[in-house]
Amino acid sequence: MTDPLEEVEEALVSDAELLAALEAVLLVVDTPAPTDQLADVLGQPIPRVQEALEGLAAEYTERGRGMELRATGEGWRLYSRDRFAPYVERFVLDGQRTRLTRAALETLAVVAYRQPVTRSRVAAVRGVNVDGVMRTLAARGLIIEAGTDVGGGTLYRTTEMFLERLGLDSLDDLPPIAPLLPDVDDIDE
Amino acid sequence: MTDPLEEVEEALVSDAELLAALEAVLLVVDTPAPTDQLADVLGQPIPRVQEALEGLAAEYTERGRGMELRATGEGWRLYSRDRFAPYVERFVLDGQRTRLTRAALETLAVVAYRQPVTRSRVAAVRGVNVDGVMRTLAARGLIIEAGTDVGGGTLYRTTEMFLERLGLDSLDDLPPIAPLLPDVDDIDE
Amino acid sequence: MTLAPEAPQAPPAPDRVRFQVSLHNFTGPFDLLLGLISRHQLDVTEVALSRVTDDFIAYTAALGDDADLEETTGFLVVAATLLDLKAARLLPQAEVEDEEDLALLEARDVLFARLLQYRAFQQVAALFRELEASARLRYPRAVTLEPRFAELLPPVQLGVDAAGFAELAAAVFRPKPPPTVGLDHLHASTVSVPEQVAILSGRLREQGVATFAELVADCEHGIEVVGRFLAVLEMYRARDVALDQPEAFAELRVRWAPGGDAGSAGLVDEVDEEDA
Repeated sequence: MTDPLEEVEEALVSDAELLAALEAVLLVVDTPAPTDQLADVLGQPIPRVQEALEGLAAEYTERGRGMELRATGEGWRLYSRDRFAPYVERFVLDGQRTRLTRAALETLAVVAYRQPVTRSRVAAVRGVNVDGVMRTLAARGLIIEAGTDVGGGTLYRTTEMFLERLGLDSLDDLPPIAPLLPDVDDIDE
Repeated sequence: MTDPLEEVEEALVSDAELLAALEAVLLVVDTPAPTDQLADVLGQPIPRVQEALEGLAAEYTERGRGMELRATGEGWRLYSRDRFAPYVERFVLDGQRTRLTRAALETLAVVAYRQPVTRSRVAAVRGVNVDGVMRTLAARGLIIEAGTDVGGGTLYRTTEMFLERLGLDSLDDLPPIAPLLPDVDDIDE
Repeated sequence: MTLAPEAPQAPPAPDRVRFQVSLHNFTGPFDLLLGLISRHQLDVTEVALSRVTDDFIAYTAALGDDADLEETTGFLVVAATLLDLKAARLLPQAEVEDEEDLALLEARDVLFARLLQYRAFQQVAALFRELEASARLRYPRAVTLEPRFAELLPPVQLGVDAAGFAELAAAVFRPKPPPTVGLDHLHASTVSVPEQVAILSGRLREQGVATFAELVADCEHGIEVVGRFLAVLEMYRARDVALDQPEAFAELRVRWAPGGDAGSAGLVDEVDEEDA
């Protein structure tokens, strides 16, 4: 069986396809991605990808698109164009963003009682993909990265702000859930 | 002092500016945004925004851009274009997403159609011990414990993540197994 | 699925080593058997089993010390069934369908049924593979807010206190009830067939003969009647009783008649397996 990636990589000989592929990847970039990482993902030489990135950024600006592609010290990421910031602000404040959703609270609960814990472990307990929710929790300052486990997965723990929000001095003050749940440790072994 | 928002809203009389403003807002959308919410944020009539969204989606497709704008039941959201999935996957998963083995898939199939089901029942169908495979599936969040049967055996069911992974909305979307399997339920009663 | 390049129609001994290698392509006896059937291009619903028996036995023999006890046992059970079936086909057909014939037919049907079931789930698994491959082609944008927008957000509220948070956590960790109709109200008792055999043996030894209706007169639940019926079948199989039923749906009379060697307990085994 041929590798599907090889097939599409050949398609990137066209500059237009390379730009589109870059755009697809940039859409899911959260923390700025360095050029070499993007080049690696696309299977293309770094200089070619660097040039494509610069071309894409220029194109967005020339055409007055709603997004900007900017490089910071760490790498490339898509941003909303400055000019439209007032709309974006309104959108951001419009939603029910002050209170956490039920899904976010449940995910936070798993992190709180299992910390330090990897994202995949949290996902296993919750039975759903938690990537987006974990990012939100991190962005809201409730959880933070805390090293890696033996398998190389990023570990997360709750923050001081989390304790503050619950009115607790330390994690030891978290009410035990064992009485509510006799066999808690068996659940995901 | 004039409201900066009013100033820019006037700018949205141009269709091109409306599209760009929409694009800027869509960039921070992380759960599908309904048309009326977007119209509200942009201070424009819903039909005009609806039309703009459809226009933007069509434009992305016609120009073969790396992103797609799609409407689900709940609203609009940006996605990477399906054609570039291999690159996006490589970036997002960083090789973390391993393919399920055949044994894992077969075990998952039995759980999916027989849930809630005990491990020994699954083993009976497959004719082999499934303890290790079931543990792996649970660790990956594809199945989860679901109480015990009358005999005290732990029951398992599939999770949301299982549906997500297969691209199904609900268990009802699972293809019917009856045509493949006459009288399956009589076999190991 | 990959198989050894040549079918083992050649003398099995020199092929031993290759068998051992091939074995790891199979995840169990049903898998192996299906593989052999498809290699001989036989339909699983035809009487294909005697033709693949030799291959199967050869594979099983090659399992050797590689497999653990449970795995080997699984292969051996199927191998024994296959040998039984093949032997039955080689012997001249008897006119009378005695119990052993029936048992063989039953064994074959169960094996076919299990194979069909296994094949159905294999097909579903292949379908899952396709679904999985086509499912996630579009990745949604879900990134953290730029700091300039994130700063605008009011402080996050959890909306619960510490006790409420613990309650919520417990709810998350508690196994979810399966989405089924509760059956608890129907019956609580579990019925063991060996137990019922003991009860019936005691009574029949005293009374000599009884109708089935008399034997179940004291049962409170339907499940006990079922258990007692299974017990009667089991005792019949063990040749502890004789059954008399002039015609279908007529009254069934059970007579205490310990005769044959009271050995086989296959039925009991199966029931136990289901309880495990």
